[in-house]
Amino acid sequence: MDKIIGNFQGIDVTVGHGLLELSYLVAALLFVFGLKKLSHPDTARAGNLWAAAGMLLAMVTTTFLYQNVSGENIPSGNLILIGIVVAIASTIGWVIGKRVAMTQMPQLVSIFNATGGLASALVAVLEYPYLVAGDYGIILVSILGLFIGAVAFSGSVVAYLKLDGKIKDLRGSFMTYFNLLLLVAILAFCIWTMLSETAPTEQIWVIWVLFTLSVLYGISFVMPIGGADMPVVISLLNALTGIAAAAAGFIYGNQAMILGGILVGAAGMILTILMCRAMNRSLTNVIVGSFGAGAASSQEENAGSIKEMTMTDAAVLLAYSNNVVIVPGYGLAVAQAQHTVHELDSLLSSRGIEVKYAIHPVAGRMPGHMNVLLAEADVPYDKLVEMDEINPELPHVDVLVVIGANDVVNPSAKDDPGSPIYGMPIIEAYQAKNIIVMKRGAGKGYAGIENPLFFNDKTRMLYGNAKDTLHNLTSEIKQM
Amino acid sequence: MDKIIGNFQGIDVTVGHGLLELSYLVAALLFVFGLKKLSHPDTARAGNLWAAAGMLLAMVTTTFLYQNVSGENIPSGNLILIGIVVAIASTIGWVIGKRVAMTQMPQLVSIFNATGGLASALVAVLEYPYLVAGDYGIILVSILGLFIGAVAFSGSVVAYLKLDGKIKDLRGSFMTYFNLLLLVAILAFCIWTMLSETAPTEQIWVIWVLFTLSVLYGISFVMPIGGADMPVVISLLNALTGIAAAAAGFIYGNQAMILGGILVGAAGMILTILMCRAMNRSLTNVIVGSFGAGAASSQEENAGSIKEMTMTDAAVLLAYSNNVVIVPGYGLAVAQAQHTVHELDSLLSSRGIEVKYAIHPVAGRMPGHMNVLLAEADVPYDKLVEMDEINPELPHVDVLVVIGANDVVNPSAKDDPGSPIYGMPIIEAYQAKNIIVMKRGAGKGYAGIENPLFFNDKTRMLYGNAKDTLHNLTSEIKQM
Amino acid sequence: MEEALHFFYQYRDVIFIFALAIFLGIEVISKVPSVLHTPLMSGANAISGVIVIGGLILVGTANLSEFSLELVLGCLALFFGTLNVVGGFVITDRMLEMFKKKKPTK
Amino acid sequence: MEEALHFFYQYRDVIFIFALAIFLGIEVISKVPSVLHTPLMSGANAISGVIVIGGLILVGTANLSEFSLELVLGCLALFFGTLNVVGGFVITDRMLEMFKKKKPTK
Ligand SMILES: NC(=O)c1ccc[n+]([C@@H]2O[C@H](COP(=O)([O-])OP(=O)(O)OC[C@H]3O[C@@H](n4cnc5c(N)ncnc54)[C@H](OP(=O)(O)O)[C@@H]3O)[C@@H](O)[C@H]2O)c1
Ligand SMILES: NC(=O)c1ccc[n+]([C@@H]2O[C@H](COP(=O)([O-])OP(=O)(O)OC[C@H]3O[C@@H](n4cnc5c(N)ncnc54)[C@H](OP(=O)(O)O)[C@@H]3O)[C@@H](O)[C@H]2O)c1
Repeated sequence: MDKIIGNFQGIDVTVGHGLLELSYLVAALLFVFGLKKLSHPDTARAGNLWAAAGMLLAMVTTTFLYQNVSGENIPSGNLILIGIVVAIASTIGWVIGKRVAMTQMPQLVSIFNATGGLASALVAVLEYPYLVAGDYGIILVSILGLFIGAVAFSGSVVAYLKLDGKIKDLRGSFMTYFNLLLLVAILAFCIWTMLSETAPTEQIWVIWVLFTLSVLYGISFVMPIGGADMPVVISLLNALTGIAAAAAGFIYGNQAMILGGILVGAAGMILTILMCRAMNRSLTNVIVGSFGAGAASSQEENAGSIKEMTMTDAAVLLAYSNNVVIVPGYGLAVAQAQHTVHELDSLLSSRGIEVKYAIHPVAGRMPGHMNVLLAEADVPYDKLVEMDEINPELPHVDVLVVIGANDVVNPSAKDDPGSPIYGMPIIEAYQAKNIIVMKRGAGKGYAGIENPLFFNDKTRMLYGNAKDTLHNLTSEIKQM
Repeated sequence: MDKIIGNFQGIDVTVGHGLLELSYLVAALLFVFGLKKLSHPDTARAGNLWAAAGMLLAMVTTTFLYQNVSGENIPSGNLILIGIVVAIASTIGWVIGKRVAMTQMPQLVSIFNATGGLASALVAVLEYPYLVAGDYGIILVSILGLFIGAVAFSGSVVAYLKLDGKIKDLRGSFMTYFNLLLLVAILAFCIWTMLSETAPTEQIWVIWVLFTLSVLYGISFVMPIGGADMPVVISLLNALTGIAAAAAGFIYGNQAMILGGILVGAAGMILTILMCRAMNRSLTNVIVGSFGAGAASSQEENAGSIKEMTMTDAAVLLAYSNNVVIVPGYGLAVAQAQHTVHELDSLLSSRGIEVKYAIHPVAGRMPGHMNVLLAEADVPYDKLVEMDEINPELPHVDVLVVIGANDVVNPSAKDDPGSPIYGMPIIEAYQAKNIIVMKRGAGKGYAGIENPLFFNDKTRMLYGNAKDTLHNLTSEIKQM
Repeated sequence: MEEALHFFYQYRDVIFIFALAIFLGIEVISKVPSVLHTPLMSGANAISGVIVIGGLILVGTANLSEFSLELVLGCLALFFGTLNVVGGFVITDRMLEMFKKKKPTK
Repeated sequence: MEEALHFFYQYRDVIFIFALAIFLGIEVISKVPSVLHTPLMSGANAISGVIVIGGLILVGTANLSEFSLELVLGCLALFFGTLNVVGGFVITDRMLEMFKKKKPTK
């Protein structure tokens, strides 16, 4: 490994150097392949493993082949320390990853993103004193890396707390001004740092001030954004973490870090935009968080009234229908009623009734939320039908059961140009012959608006927690 | 421009250096953007211009900012020479590009590809003496560049001659052996060169031997491939030219050349494969050129006989139909009957008959051949319907007119598993109510096989050169 | 401006790699179906944990003979980076497993 | 092997750019409709004329004080390279013009 194979720019190149760089190249290409495969349903799982293999390779070769400027490998004492830290972190990461309930996924992703951002910021902090004064380009890159990493860190923590319902939104125009002020302060500070002739070594405090300001900005940036917009925000912060890692890669001249980071940065940005588009909103709209604010105004009085129905009536209606479509929504996730709905579905199917689920792409609070939820309850994949496919069939459906969904079946999106969700594609529930809606009460959906579907003549309500309602309904049908 | 702005690896870096590299980066990115846009119909033309802009930029900055090792710009004498050569070449290129008939496009592309390959090979030849002995990597890259460039050059020339019908195919298994032998000889020679300790300067003859052998190989590689397969071969040779340019870029450390070259190399390979797939063949199959060899064997005797029809009958049939579909093929291009067919089409349309063209993706001898041909005759774009779209409509078509097409309407592709074109998607002409076929005689199509469609009970033949036939038919209808 | 130009000249290869990677990232992702958004986000998140290499280098070159803030922070960076990587890949795999095992039934 | 490794080490950035460019080329092209095959081939052909830069450098650094084979060959390389570039872009544009002007009618 230490055999010298040549000289490059005045430094002896050993076999170890060559192999290390080669492994970084391979790792980087594995990231590209992995991400590519991750974006097709059939190969997604393999793609994840490819990317993981790339990461493992880069970690192992760094540990055993890295040489410091004097050409020494990592000493055994440090190797042991590395081993301990990595072992502990891996165990914790593994256990958390395996144990946490599927429904907590968005929270988990945001927590892991926070750790990545923090690690990037710490690396930038620690490398800062070694930078050469006057090497403006590199200083700029590392300051940027620090800022972005720290924002990704604190922003992700706030996102996590919001998703978990631990903190509420903090709205108001003063937040906008505060954010702007903070950003200007950070910028001014950066420029001052760059221009001051003092070497980075002699003003380490600078980096800590910057770190603190950046963490603060991360918090105040995410604070005013609506809790339900967190998936989009996490995707954005995820892109930031990638960019921060790439900045660190720039400083180390490390190809795997650069490519991995930038790839995630670019992909994350695109993903953020795609997610916004699927909800028919713009990114600025999400960040400024104006959604739902002026909503009530455009609402007309709804003609008709809300009509309840008894459990027995619902049971009879379902039991004597030919085909049933279930529209699950966020409420199903809240009630954790995925297993109960599967029970109802099996019962109906066993009676020869055709049961399908209509899956809206942004039902729930993260893309694919319903797929994950129902998959957890072992609902067969072929019963899940996508919005575009099921819509034309709906006029022939005997009973459509809305379970904890609201916005995704709101007809205003189609016919009320004043509605804040106007233009969003929906599941056209109102076309079915009979509609049963399960919800707890008069609660509104994510967009905070009224839903004319509930006032429809064909609609009957079944109030109560979705899990209980479904349970009772199932028993009722069984007794028939 | 000559202001020194820093030092990098022991060399003074001037403003000119920086700007030159920046321009290469921009040019390379323009190539990527351009290629991306070129692959979507709506943006294709803009994409071509973007790529051209990148090329112009790189050429201008190289001319005015390039510095030799002693930091001197290109002297004015050389600038004048460059100006003269570029001016002459540009004028010739421009005039040829503008003047040559649309139908000669494949020939033209192959000629231009030959010039690119030759330029690459010449650059490699001229740079070879300056390489450092023992620098195996670089020597290997330049030898490869030379080989690939020379093959692309002579191969493209042969392809051009074949397309133009100037030379015939040279088949036989001895060609395969000869090619193999030549390849082994080249390989052995390369290895010998690499291992010999003599500096490149002292054995310039080596590079000339290699050049000659490579040119020879290019000829013998393309020689046995069927003339009609030339579009695929040109695409392959085009990829090779790109790789040769990239190899030269490697030697100069020039990003624009590397990226441009590799991009073309990768895209060219993919394009070659896509073209093969559109014809339902494999690349090896094309190269080995076995197509059509054992074709006759699988043919059964065709039930039924070929029935001719008079011009008057054809005129009546067309004039009293409601809708007509025209299937153009290679024969239309041979007869240069695109304007005549447009006349017939206008005449019929003016009588209230709906006329459409069914475009098979590989009708003719290059992809998009029919589109280009008919576009030249100003046939409106919306009358051209793609194969997949028109097939379901064919059973309702009154008269289908096959003009010089053969393989693309051959039903054996669907129902005769023994046929060499079995599996290729076709325009299902046999489904139409009446079929008129225009061809000169008993000639076969590109695949060299019989066509059961001509024996179909619903089919009537109109023999003769397509242009004359169409002309007579038009006059006949006018007189009615 | 000259500073910037010199910086560009010095790091032109790396900057070029940056540019290509951005393109590639956009190209690769731009046609992903909506159900895959969440797993993809999570997988990308795991890849962004590549910063762990920085942590490895920091701890690997740290001076162990005395206890320092630098050492602690380095270990933290390594710790959090590893957490991101391992946790990220594990949960992505779990999410995708759900899709996978149902597929054949289709 | 060691030679190869040293070569790789020296040129790792460029090799990396190679690898990314291959990916990008494949990604960008892989979904092109069949009608565009010929214009695309022709456009790519024009881009491959980028070798003209090599020709420019050769002629630009050639010694003009004496007539040499090198000079002639250099001029030929520049000539053919330019021919490829100019001719290539011109015919590509002509081909695409045909598609373009018909589009709005649709
Ligand atoms: N999927 C994503 O990626 C994503 C990300 C961010 C935002 N969004 C947005 O989220 C919304 C999703 O629409 P959605 O229709 O799924 O949900 P929704 O519009 O948020 O409505 C949820 C409904 O469930 C009911 N509910 C809550 N808990 C319940 C329980 N325990 N039992 C029964 N019902 C319960 C609520 O009414 P009660 O309170 O009366 O029970 C409410 O009407 C869309 O506006 C979408 O744009 C989606
Ligand atoms: N498009 C591409 O990219 C490409 C590239 C390479 C190969 N190919 C292959 O080329 C074939 C294309 O099929 P195709 O149906 O267009 O053509 P084809 O199968 O080659 O048939 C051409 C027909 O036109 C007739 N013809 C020739 N000159 C004529 C004239 N002056 N007037 C009237 N008729 C004339 C010939 O019969 P007579 O001699 O009796 O007149 C022949 O039957 C496919 O097999 C395809 O795979 C296509």
